[in-house]
Amino acid sequence: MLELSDIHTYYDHIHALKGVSLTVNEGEIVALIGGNGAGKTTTLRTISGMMKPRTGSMTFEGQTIAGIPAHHIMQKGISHVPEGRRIFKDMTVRENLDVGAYTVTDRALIENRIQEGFGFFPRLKEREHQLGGTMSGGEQQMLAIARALMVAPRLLLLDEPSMGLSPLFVEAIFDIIVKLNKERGTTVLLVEQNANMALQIAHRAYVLQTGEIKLSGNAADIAQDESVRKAYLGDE
Amino acid sequence: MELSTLLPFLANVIVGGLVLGFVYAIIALGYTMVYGVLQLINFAHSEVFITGAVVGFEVFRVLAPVNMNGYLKLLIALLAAMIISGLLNVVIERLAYRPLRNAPKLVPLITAIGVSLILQDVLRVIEGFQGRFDLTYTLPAGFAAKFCAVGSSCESLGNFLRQIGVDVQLKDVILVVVALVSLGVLNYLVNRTRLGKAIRAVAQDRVTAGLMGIDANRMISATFLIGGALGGISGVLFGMKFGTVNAYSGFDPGIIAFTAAVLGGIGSIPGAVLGGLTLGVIQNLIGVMNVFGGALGIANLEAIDASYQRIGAFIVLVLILIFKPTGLLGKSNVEKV
Amino acid sequence: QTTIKIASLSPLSGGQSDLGTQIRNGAQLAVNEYKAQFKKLGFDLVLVPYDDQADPATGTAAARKIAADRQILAVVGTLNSGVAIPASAALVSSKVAMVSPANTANGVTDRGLSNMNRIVARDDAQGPAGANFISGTLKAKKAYVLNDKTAYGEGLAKEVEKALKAKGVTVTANEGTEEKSDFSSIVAKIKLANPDAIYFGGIYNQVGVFIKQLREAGINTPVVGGDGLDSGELPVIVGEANANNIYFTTVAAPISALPAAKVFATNYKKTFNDDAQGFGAFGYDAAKVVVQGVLNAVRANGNKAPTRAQVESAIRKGSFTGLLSGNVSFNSAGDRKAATLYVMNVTAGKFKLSTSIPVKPAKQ
Amino acid sequence: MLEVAGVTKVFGGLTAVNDVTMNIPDRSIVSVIGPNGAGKTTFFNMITGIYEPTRGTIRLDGRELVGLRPDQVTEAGIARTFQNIRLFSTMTSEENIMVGRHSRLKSGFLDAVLRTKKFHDGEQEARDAARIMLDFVGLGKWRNELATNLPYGDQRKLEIARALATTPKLILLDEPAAGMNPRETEDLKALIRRIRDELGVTVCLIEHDMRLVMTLSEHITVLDYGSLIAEGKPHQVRNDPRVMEAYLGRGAAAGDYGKEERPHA
Amino acid sequence: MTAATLKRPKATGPDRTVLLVLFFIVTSAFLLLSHNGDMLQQLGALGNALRNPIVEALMVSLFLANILFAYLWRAAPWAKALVGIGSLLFVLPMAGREDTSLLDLSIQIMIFAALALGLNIVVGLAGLLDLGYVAFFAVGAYTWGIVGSPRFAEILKYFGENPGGTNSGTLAIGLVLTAVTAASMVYINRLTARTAPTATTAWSFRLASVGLVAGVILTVRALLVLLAPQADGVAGGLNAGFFWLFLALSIFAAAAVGVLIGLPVLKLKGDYLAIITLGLGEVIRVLANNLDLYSGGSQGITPIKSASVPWFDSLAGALGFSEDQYYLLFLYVLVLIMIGLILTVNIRLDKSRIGRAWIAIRDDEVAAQAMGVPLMQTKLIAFATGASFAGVMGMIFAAKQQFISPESFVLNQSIAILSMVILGGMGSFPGVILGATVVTLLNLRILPGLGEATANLGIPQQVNPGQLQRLIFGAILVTMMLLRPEGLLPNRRRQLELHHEDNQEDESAQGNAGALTNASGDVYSAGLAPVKEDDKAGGSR
Ligand SMILES: Nc1ncnc2c1ncn2[C@@H]1O[C@H](COP(=O)(O)OP(=O)(O)OP(=O)(O)O)[C@@H](O)[C@H]1O
Ligand SMILES: Nc1ncnc2c1ncn2[C@@H]1O[C@H](COP(=O)(O)OP(=O)(O)OP(=O)(O)O)[C@@H](O)[C@H]1O
Ligand SMILES: CC(C)C[C@H](N)C(=O)O
Ligand SMILES: [Mg+2]
Ligand SMILES: [Mg+2]
Repeated sequence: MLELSDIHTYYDHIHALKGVSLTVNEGEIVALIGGNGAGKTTTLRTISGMMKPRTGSMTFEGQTIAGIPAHHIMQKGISHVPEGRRIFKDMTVRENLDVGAYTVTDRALIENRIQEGFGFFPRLKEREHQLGGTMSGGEQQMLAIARALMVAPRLLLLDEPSMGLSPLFVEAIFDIIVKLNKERGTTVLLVEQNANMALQIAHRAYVLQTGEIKLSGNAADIAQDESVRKAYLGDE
Repeated sequence: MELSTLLPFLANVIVGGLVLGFVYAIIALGYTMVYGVLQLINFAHSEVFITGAVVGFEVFRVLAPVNMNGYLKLLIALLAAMIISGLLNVVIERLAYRPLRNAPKLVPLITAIGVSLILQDVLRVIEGFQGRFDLTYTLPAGFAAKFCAVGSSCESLGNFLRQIGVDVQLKDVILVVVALVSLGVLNYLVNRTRLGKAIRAVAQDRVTAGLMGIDANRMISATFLIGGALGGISGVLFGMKFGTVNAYSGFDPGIIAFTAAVLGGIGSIPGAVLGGLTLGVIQNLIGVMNVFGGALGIANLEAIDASYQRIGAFIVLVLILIFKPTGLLGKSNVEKV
Repeated sequence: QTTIKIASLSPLSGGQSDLGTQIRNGAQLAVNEYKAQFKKLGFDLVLVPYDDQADPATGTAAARKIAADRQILAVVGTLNSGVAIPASAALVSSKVAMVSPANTANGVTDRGLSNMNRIVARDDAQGPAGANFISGTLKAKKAYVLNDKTAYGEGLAKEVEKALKAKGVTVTANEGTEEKSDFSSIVAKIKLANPDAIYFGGIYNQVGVFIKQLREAGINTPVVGGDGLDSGELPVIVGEANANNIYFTTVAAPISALPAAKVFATNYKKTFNDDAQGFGAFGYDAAKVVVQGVLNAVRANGNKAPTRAQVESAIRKGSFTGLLSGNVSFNSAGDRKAATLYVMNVTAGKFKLSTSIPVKPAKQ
Repeated sequence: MLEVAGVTKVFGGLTAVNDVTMNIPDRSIVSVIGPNGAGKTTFFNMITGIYEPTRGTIRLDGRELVGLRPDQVTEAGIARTFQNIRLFSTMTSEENIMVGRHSRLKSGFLDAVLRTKKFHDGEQEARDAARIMLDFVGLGKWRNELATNLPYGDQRKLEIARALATTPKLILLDEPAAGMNPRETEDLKALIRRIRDELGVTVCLIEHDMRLVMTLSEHITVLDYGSLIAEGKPHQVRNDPRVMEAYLGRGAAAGDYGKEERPHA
Repeated sequence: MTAATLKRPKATGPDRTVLLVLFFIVTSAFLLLSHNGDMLQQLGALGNALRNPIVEALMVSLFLANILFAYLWRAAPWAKALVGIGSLLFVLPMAGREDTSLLDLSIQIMIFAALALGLNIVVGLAGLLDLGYVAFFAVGAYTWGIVGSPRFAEILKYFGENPGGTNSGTLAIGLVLTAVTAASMVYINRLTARTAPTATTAWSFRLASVGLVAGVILTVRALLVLLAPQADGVAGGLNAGFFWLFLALSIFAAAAVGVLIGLPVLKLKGDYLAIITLGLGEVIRVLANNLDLYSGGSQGITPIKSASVPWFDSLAGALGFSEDQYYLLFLYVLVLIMIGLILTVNIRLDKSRIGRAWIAIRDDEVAAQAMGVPLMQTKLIAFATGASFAGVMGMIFAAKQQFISPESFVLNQSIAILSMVILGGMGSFPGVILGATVVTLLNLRILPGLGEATANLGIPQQVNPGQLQRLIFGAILVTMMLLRPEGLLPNRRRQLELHHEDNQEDESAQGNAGALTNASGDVYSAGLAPVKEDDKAGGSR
């Protein structure tokens, strides 16, 4: 479904991705793990078109998407929950969801999905008319996820969805991911610091280190890998 | 002085201020739209709007000998001005602001000033080739007449106005109507349509808007188109109301209109309108302070004459902003830390 | 061939460039007229226009540049008294004579500079003339005075106010306004005050808009002004139908009244593809004074290029003829000895000479 | 040391913090936990003067803090970090920390213009402090790098270093471990201990990472819907049914948090 | 460290000592030549070519470029010193002796450079957009303009005729009131620095400030009345010896006005601040236009004295200057010294606790405050410092022009100064000076020169460059900003930031903006101030 090969991305002179190649197959949950500054966020940004790779090729369902503007990529069915949530601060919760459904034109469908989002995160319903910017960190995270689901994406890019969420919600989030994947067949590329849980729900995983893929394989295998356990899972 | 003369006087001053306020309001909307999406004080808007005035002038001039309904002429003038000012604004954005999207905020401010200077001379040269500097509108017959004059079909309304001492011309009424209609349309566009929502999303976070499938550049162009079209309308209204414009006459009303936008809460559409009306009325009231000073026998008030009109408005602005730091209708934009 | 330069100093860009350009163009025509004559004497006469943007600081800077170019012997300018005052001060030490086609403010010559001259009347003549007209011809008992808050307009309005009061006319107000478009509050006040006459010290494109709104509000009170109103654009702005009952004092005879002026107007139109206006004629006259002054100095110097000092005194001492506005000679302060003030009357958009008043500066 | 009594914060109709009372003893490490939107950050904002409490008092060593501006609170001895990192983006790491020294430097306008001894001493002191703090949090190599160029986790540490540079008595950390992997969280844990042990600074933190909270805290306060629902030692809180229900969720009962270490209490 | 980031760009490339000196000699020679009327007369055709205004403007520009190159190029220190000192202290004054317009131009450039440096503190460092900056310039100009001209005698006369019950007792009351209120303000300030401000402290502070203003007014009034009998003695204005006193006073007056204006408005954010300063700038201009007694209203004030420094005059005389040029040369030297001082103050402040605090609040107000930076105080210092530079330059401007009127202090001037700052490179001192030089050169020399040179070429007047100065200037402004958005000599900080963001942009121009960096604290964003009572920020009362 998604295929990156030899992608190089830069921030000014900082060479953030040094030839990343990875594949995400239809219906999979793929975890991308790695330490701080490894380039996980950059990878997702490159895929969704927030950043342009300097070299390398990138295809989604066979069509090349490298260098295409973000709004076109999104219209192909890729949704991105960005790092830092990036809620529209001066819009209410409902308006945020509405904008999330910009490419959907059917009012009834939009309303349906909003209700669905409220179902996932009841707190959002309570705060339907609160400004996004005044929501607490965790509440914003919920909103960001619900917003990305408004278009019923075929590929969902999640950048640390559990960040800032309370333990109860961390579990809920992972449940939702699994549910989406199982019931709707949504493909997920998941970046997580909470690698333990990520590897539990993922089918496959990649380990990124200073801009390069260091390891890839079955999630279960990766979870057992000695170096991974030491470096990312906090095992002594 | 008696109340019976002072009251109609006051009514006139306020009505005059309101009409003026509507002109400011529509100019202010052009600033506010652009500010809302790029946080840029579009200094070139004063020339975009004067371009509208020039277009209006040309339309009326060319159509003057044509025997045609005056309202139709006005409509043509408005449409032409909207199109030309709108497109001009889009082109300005494309050439002078878009390449600087990622530069510090003040950089496009300077190019805006540059564009403003360029346009001033360009307009002057264009009209100069025809030997014109001050452009005086030739309005359709009757526009300058009293509204609902004695003998007209709406005489009774006119009588009522005359009774309370309010003295308006047909063109003032037209102006207010056109302004209100434009406001209504704009409000619908921004608050009720997908386009409006997308523009607001782009205004807050271009990148994330892109992730939502919104083409930020198109939305920004659309905003400039709308803002420019409003500028075109305001230009024609301005020319129609005051009769004469030249290439340089956008600066002053531009500054005041931007002030109005700020007073109302910059970025807010109802705010711009409220700000425009407030400034219009306050300006006029300050302009007649000396009359009240005379009537009440307060010497210090008497010294405040029309030369204080403009700074009076600024002082009111200062006072209002001290108590409402984000303007009359500005969101209090509480930042969550 | 030695080059002799005459400079013009007036606003060529910005909101007053319309008037400033008239001065420059008028001066250009005068220079063109004399080119041949100078050529015969072995001189190349050229006009170098300088732009003061109607701003005193820019004007001073330009004046210093003029001072530095030794080929420039004299200056025609400026438009604005506010610029003339500092500019002439910057030129006085290098003895570059200035002949102003437009500056009426008293302060322009009151400082007694040896280089500053003007061919227009002073505001302390123009003001009383306007006041006389108001109290005498218009028989007004109550007048409303307005000004544009510039050195010129306010200075003139003050003179008018003083003269009106001396004549026992009630002056309801002397009010300043920088507003250029909306006069609704002032119109309302005038309606309330109901004066017999209005005086506005200002320039036509502001005053015109004011009169238009005044008339549209149904107030037909006579409006009187100064030389700032002397422009064919005035009735256009006011609207022909409304352009009634307007009077202004000016120092140049109306173009239509003089055959010479007619030629000038055609020439102007031909050369610049634009209509000549009052200040064009003034610029022409002022330049003529300068050029004749230079010519006199050349002759006195045995047909050799004169010094600036020679030109300065030739201008101050000489008497000049063949001008559109009559003959010119200056008193010791640089004021025109015998100027004529014309009172013009605008009726149905047409200018008509109402009266002409000979004026003499206090000093001779 | 810090005594918070009955603080309440109302936003429009919403009571974000409701009558919370809490004492932080000197040289302790305490935590505030609670579900998303419970009012934890708001609580911090009130202590540091960013919001003014609707009701209640806040005292630091007996001195009333309510009504002070944030900079005065800092001067009084409370420093903080932010949930969403807020570094000075056009400054280097070192400069960021030097700003932290602001309230401790006394050289004024004239000192700066005249380059008095006081000024030079102050600058030297600030630079030294910056170096010490950078080394303390292990960011020495980033000294001359623009703050925005640092990886996320390091930015969090830089924020801590900047806060420490104000020589606080108490430091408030808002989700310091967010965005860190378990390995990095371990390092952070050590850092926080050193802040208390080596610098003698009292620490109060908000965190959702229960491993960190349970192993580090000497005392935990739990908020839910703005109200205090439980407090006490980690094991008490962990086993409080209300906390489990509102916050920890199913997994918590199994007690898989803080297995490795017991808080030394 | 701060110093490191602000060091001038490392001069790289080959050593250009020889080139520099050569360039200096050649341009100096041309400058001296092209401004010497006598020589030009003798040179015939070459003289005429050199006299061409464009050529002349070019000569001046190239000559000034000397100083820029001396700054930028890698060259021996002695060469740099030679070029710097030689240009500024020798060649320029000598050329100016022949052509005072050069002195005038140089003074004007430096006045604008100082103004730009002052505005740079406010806008570039502290991130406060001030569109009314010219007001402080006006305050300085009028401070001296009023007392250093016949205006002063007029004012004294007026007060002599209208004492209105003022006597020496009033002076005493005024002085006491001033002292008491000032002291209590200091005291309250001290108090609230330690404890929470209460309604009482807030109101008593306000009361005290009103008292202070009243006290100052009373004192000044009393002084004027008491001095009234001396009116005849100062018919032409105060003795020029007071120039120095007023040089100091103009600094304080402008700074005080800065604080007065700043106190109520500095709470506002971003463009709210911009428009309110714009308004207050207009207020000051209109007041100058209306308070005829003090300011001469629209007629302005003239003639204004300059300082008289006998030994300097004799020095100037010895150097061959004519008497009427003495004051220009004097002001030239004075402004040179001033700009040196201002630059030093700037650099020193920037590399200090205060400079860091400015940049901190520009980057993120909330975080800065949380780090112990008092917002109001820090902003006020920026405002007052910027204002004081403008004040002193206003005074020099008044002395140079010998005439001031409200027209010189219009909004457009503020905008022009802002464009100098940004064109040169916000936050960069050499950049800002260069920006001021370029804009002033363009406006006073190059564009007018273009107009003059083309005046007689038969170009239709509508498109004659002389009348298209705005267009040309605007086009240059736009082009330069598009080509170098970071400014001509960018601040390293800014440059890093900008390039940083630049590179993230995918070239399809799909907006991804600087928003990618967590630039949460953009100073120019619209207001963030809490308004509702219940979410008032702690510091707001
Ligand atoms: N906005 C930026 N500007 C400059 N460099 C950046 C920026 N964002 C990230 N980088 C750099 O790019 C590299 C990769 O960063 P990235 O954010 O992709 O890492 P990450 O794996 O998501 O880390 P984290 O776990 O901290 O989120 C890092 O070295 C980082 O310093
Ligand atoms: N300025 C504000 N205006 C309105 N509501 C606010 C404001 N600030 C916070 N809130 C609300 O108050 C509640 C408490 O917010 P707070 O940020 O303190 O939560 P938190 O405990 O820090 O949550 P999290 O763990 O998700 O960061 C939230 O529901 C939030 O939406
Ligand atoms: C009418 C104006 C354009 C000129 C005026 N007479 C002056 O002295 O300034
Ligand atoms: Mg990341
Ligand atoms: Mg929080």
